[in-house]
Amino acid sequence: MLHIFCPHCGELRSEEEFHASGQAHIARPLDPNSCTDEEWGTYMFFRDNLRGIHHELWDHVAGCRQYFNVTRNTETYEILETYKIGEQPKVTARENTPATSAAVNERGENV
Amino acid sequence: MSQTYRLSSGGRVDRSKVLNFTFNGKSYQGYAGDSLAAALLANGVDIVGRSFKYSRPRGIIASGTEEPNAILQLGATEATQIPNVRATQQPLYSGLVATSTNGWPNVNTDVMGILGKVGGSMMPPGFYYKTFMYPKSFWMTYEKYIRKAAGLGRSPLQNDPDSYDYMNQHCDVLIVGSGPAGLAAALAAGRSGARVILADEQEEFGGSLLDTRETLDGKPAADWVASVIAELQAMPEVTLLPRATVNGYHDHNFLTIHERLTDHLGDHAPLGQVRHRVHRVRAKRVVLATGAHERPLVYGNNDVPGNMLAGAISVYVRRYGVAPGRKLVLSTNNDHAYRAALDWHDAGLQVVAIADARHNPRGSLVEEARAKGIRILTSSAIIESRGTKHVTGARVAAIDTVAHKVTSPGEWLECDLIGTSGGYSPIVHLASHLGGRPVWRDDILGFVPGDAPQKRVCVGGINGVYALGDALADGFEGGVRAATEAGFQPTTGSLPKTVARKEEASVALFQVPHDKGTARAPKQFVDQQNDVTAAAIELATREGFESVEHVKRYTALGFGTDQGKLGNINGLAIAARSMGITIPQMGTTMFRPNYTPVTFGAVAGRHCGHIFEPVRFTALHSWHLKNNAEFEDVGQWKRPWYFPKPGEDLHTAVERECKAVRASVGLLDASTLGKIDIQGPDAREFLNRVYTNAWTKLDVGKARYGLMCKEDGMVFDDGVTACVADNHFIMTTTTGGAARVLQWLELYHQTEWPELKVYFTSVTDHWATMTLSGPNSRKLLAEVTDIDLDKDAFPFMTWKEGNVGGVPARVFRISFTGELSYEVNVQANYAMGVLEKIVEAGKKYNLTPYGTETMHVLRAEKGFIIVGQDTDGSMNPDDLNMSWCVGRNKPFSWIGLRGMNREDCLREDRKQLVGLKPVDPKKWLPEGAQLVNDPNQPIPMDMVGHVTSSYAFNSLGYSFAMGVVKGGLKRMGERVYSPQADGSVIEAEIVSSVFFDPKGEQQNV
Amino acid sequence: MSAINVFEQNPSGNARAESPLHHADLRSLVGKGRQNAGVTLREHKFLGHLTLRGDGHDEAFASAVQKALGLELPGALQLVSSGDTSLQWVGPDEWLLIVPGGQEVEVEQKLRDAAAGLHIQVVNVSGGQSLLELRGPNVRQVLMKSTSYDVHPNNFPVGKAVGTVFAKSQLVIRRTGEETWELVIRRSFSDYWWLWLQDASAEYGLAIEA
Amino acid sequence: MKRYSGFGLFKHSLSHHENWQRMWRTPTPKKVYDVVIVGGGGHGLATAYYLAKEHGITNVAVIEKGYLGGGNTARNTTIVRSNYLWDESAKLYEHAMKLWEGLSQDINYNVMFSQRGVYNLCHTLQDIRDSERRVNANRLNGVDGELLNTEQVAAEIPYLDCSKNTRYPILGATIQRRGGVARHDAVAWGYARAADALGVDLIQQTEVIGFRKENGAVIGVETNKGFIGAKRVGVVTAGNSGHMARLAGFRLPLESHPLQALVSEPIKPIIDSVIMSNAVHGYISQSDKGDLVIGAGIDSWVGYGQRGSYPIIEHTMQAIVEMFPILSRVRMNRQWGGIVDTCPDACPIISKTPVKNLFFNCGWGTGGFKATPGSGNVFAASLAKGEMHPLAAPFSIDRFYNGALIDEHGAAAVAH
Repeated sequence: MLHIFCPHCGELRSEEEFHASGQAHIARPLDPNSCTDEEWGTYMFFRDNLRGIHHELWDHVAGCRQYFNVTRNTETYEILETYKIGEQPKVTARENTPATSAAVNERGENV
Repeated sequence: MSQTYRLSSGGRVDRSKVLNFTFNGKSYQGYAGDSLAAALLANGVDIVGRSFKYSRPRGIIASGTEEPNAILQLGATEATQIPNVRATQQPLYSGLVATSTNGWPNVNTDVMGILGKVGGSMMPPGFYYKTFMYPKSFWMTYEKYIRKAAGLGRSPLQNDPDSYDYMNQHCDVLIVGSGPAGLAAALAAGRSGARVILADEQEEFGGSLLDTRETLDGKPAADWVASVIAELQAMPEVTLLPRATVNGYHDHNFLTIHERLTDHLGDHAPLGQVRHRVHRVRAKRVVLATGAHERPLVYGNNDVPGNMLAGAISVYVRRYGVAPGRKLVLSTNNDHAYRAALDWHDAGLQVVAIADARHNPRGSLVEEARAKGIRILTSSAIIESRGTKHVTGARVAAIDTVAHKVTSPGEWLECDLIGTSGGYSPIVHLASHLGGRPVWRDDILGFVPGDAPQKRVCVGGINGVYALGDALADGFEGGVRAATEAGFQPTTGSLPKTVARKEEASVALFQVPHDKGTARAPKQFVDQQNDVTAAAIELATREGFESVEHVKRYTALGFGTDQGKLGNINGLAIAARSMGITIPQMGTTMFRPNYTPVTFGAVAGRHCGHIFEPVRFTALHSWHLKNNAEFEDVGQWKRPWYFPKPGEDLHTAVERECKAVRASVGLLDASTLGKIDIQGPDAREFLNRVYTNAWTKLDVGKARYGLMCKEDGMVFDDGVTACVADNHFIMTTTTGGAARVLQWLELYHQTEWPELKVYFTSVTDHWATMTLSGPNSRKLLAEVTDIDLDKDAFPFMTWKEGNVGGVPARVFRISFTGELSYEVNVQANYAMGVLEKIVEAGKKYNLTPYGTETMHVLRAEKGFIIVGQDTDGSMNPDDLNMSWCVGRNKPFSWIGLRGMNREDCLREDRKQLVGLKPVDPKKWLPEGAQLVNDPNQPIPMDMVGHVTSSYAFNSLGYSFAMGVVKGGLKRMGERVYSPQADGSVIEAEIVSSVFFDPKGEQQNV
Repeated sequence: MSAINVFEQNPSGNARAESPLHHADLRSLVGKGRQNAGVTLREHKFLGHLTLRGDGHDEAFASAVQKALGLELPGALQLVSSGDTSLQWVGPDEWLLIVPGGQEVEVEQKLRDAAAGLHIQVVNVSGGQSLLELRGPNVRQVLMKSTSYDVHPNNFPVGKAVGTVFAKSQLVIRRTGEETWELVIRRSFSDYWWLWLQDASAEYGLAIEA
Repeated sequence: MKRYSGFGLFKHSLSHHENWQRMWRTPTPKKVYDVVIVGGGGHGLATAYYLAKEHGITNVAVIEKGYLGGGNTARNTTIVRSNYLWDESAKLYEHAMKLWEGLSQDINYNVMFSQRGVYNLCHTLQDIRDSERRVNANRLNGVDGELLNTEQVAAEIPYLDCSKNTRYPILGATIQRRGGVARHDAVAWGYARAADALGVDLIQQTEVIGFRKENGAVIGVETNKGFIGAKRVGVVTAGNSGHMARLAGFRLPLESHPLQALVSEPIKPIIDSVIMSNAVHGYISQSDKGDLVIGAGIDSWVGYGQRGSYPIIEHTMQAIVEMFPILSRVRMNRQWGGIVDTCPDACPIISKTPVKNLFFNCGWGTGGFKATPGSGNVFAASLAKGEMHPLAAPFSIDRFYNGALIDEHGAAAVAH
């Protein structure tokens, strides 16, 4: 069971309190009506589904009811950071972050 | 027979407490502190079961979790049966009833055993795959017989009288295992002030210290154990969990511990106590001090009862005061196993010989044995044992471990007990549950934990650190490290002094060579529970199963309840040798939870029976109960389905309820509908974006129906939203959709449109809603309210505030039945009082409570949809003939608009919602019936739609339905056909879905 | 008409009221539990529960709340109280305000007046919620059986309030004293919580106060 | 290939089983194949077998990064049924069902296909409506199915708690009597042995690390052991489809999630059919060895670790104990996880791709095992002809653009 740092509550909480809501940073097209069927289908359904570093959207349903982002390794399941909506990830796949680095300290703060 | 094999003294058992128990119907006695296995051995019980495939007699091999054979059925009553209990882990209690799980008519004379002897040679691994194929139809028959042989124990056939629960634990340091390393780690971590949990699967703490011949500070090791436990008990932040097996190591340092609270007391828990408890632990650091399992050597007939692990012999002698024989021959490749012979010798029993595979062993223990005059045969091993129901002899021969050959004819030694030791396998299961692959070490001939990202420390035997003094030091250091990493100050302390010994390396030996070769030698068992032999493993590799997983799956190696704790490494070694590769090249199979089996009930915890899942009730529930309601599950809610009067069934009750509403007035508890309070200057704009229709012009005081779609344009919820002030709306949702819709609104607000000033708060539970529906609803309501109900003052689709039954209420004039209706909303605390006043006033109007079924009928007559019943996630508003509810020209491209305009959504022949009127008004179309155009088409038929809602009763006097039909909206008046399972066909006319009062004259009065 | 509808929902006269745990008839259970029970349960019923939403990062909002309630706007996971009024952080833009029953509209109006011009939400949720007080030496064990949140005093000091999973649903746990805790429960789940708490506290003994 | 039979078994027993043939060769890869199948699981091996057997294309390689049948084939709960709601899926799965019914004889390998019946329990009135709809659709599609009432369910499934006082009382069930289970490993091994016998090269421990393209068309695969040329490439790599698509330069409308399962210790037979429940969310059958085989739910996040979260195991066990209270004292032996590629409409993708001559067969979600023969059969036909088989055509990637989804979510009961 994952242990997830809620950036609003400021604590690590058990996965049971959260709901995973898919890949993060998928913005709704600003002008849907000008999208082709292919563009609209891509927005709705096509996902990176990455092995490794993955940015995803979670909802702290049982806690503060806030959505936030998680950067997680989908192979080791390690969480490398969590950050609020509107913020950008510090850890990205390009940085070649070692799969075993611990990016959250005991208090769950990003380090 | 009374404990013939009990030694006259020694052991940790309480000889003053005699416990009676039965095994296979015979009565025996043991002592408090015995394991069931120890008590059976004390009574000279050799055969505890019959093997799975060959039905060979099997005896106890081990003393702990690794035992593959002594798998028994426990339980004195039907309801308290427990299948597959390992006798080595079951403490004896008074009145224990155990039986063998295989063997017919009994384990001593087993008919299947004869079959096993005859048919055994026909049952190589994979034989199932190669036969039973012909004739084609016969597999089910073959399978019936194969299944008869399946399984070990049996399930009880009555419900479990016991209960189970969870305890959520959080700690700084979880220590798994309380042997020397674990205890030292616990001391170090505990003294630092950290929150520590120490868990051990055994009845008492101490692990190997409970049976070791070693001393600590010159005193028995158990004395040190007692002093450590006393110190730990005095620490407020230390939790001690004996009888508690850490079974799973899950992500992010979440571990599960299976604690058996009462299994040592009886076959069911004393009243008021839970039988098992699962501790769900989140640990900052984990110290794995799980130790090592001794590995048996693989030689001919090594499964005959009386073949035991060397270490197990020491445990029985020293911990339980039981000698499982008289004359011992020991076969070993290492120093450590000599302890068994020394313990045996010290107990006054005869050590016939020790066969040591090494050329010239000179370690301290070896010399001690020599000094005691024990015969030691070097470069030798037991290559086969003899005996049918018990060991009668061991054939010891000289072997060449490198060439894997027998180099002398050897000799038969008379004995009744064989001890075997092929070295030690660190218990890396927990360390590997998260996929970290173990690493082979040639120096200790075992796998140790590989690197893993988990915050854990491995100490002692799991690291291949076996010498007592080293294990203590490794444990203490690990405890300090774990506590420090968890944020505590390091502690120091002195550890007890151990006796230093010279220990020599062991020699690699797994399968012992036999002069006949593997395939023709007496069976050399690798995995006794699954009857997997060395020959089977060789055969698997010969057939091309070269991956370790293939070998495992083809032979069933390690698939038993012991998950191969004894056999897996030997199996790997045999497969590797047979393919000419090394053990690390072969690799290990995956380790998965559980380490040892866990009771289903314990995994389920308290979440069963009446608290399996929350049941949600409205504020009026007790009134429904009093009025004899039958309930329907809608999501987690219990909603009144109908209110039968004596003698009524669903049909007659609903008919009566429907008539009452159409003729006078009915009462529905609508409190379960989701309600969301929406406030903010941008509330309207938000509604415009999430609903398909327009909200800009909805005046204060008015209400409007709205549809919600997902981005794909498919309808996912609906409801009425009222404007209660310029920036203030009350939204209603479907009963099942309430939470989903609120989450949906928050999702879009938080992630897409945070600039919109609007807030959402659920008020579902706050408002209780009573719907009065029917031509007399106005008259009735007028008697209990001060609101002006005049049709012009309070028209359809508006709402008013006022008092109802003396309580402030918001009353909405909206209708789901097509009748004049008022939805009365009051603060839920006051709902029951208001209800009773309405009911009292309603007597003269024959006010009739109705449930969801009547509500469904009445709304269907009006063609109103129920999302989830008339829709299925593939219906857009146009499909539902609800284009009137779609604002295609709204300035913002609301959720669903773009999806609705995709190519496939614009097809004209999509399934569309229509009314269906059976041509024979007495025939009823089942909900879910499929529709075709040509009832005479052979199967497979072309289906054009199906029935979504259907009711036998109608205010107009005929059965009617709603359904979806391809292109149905352009087929009004045409016929469709529904072929039924009984061969009949129901013919129906496609009609408008509004059956009743299409002009709305009943509701707009 | 104003932008927001503020609605007095309590009757002016004496109307019958039933709390969410009414059906459990707690009063009849007083004194029936074990002597020296490890857990004592009491329903604090008919209190005014208000959901307050606003921008927690906005100084103006915080001072409006301070002005209206005399309480400092609590930060994450904090619970502040004064007399019969308590204010609890629920989320970065959400608080739970509990006042004596009957004061809902008055307090709402005070908040709205103080926060005039700010975008806020105040919602009376009194009918949908109740407060269960659990007191005694074994409450911690009962909580440990029910939630995966860490209720050790190191992690859960007095004055903390946490929304979390509890058995198979969700609620808010508040610690108001050394051995005193409160659960904020939803009305429709109240029977489930009642059954759950009876079960979880059975081994320690459960006493009822009313 | 030496055919297997009871007589053969006896003959081998006389020679102490020392002369059994290898089940398949360990070939050295050729430079070019007519078809390269990426992925040596059940679907890939079946594809290779049908290419050789039905289309005469034997110059085929199956490239497997691990061992044959080691992915989801090795870790599923082996349920076989074809009672899907929508015409497109019902026809595809029924095609598979018909192949299952003669499979052991066809490939001369006993896959132990046991048609013991699959029940889907109904706990709500809407469950009943949905079940009625599905059973009727199945019947008219030529798929067997019945809807039973509570009394019939109680009579057919001993020990199932059919009483009224459970949290979600059982109101009925659908039964597909031709449904059942099969021995998962045997399916992979049987197809492998049969394909090998027809000349297919099975290349294990070889990982595809890229696709070589020329003018927008694939011409072979790069592997960790070198380049292998191919005229057509079929990718059948459940649990890795997204990654393979990425290597090929496009994305797919799917996500990969952990799906967990567990087994009890072996016990004497007590459950002789397959029982699934959507509302309480669990399903159970019992293997011929005696293990209760129990499927757990899917984790909601992307995960390639072949393991999921523990609460899912708890919820599943609660469901099983709720359905069968007598099993409370039985013990759970082992849990594990697979990786399922799930599409938004819970239906697979069998499709051409933006890369010419490169075909994908993926997205089976939790339902892949039961489709193995049918999936391989239609994929082989598509690869052989270069055009999608009619049963595969509706499962094109295009449906995620034009909206012609085949939404099995609503009706798939438990997603298995």
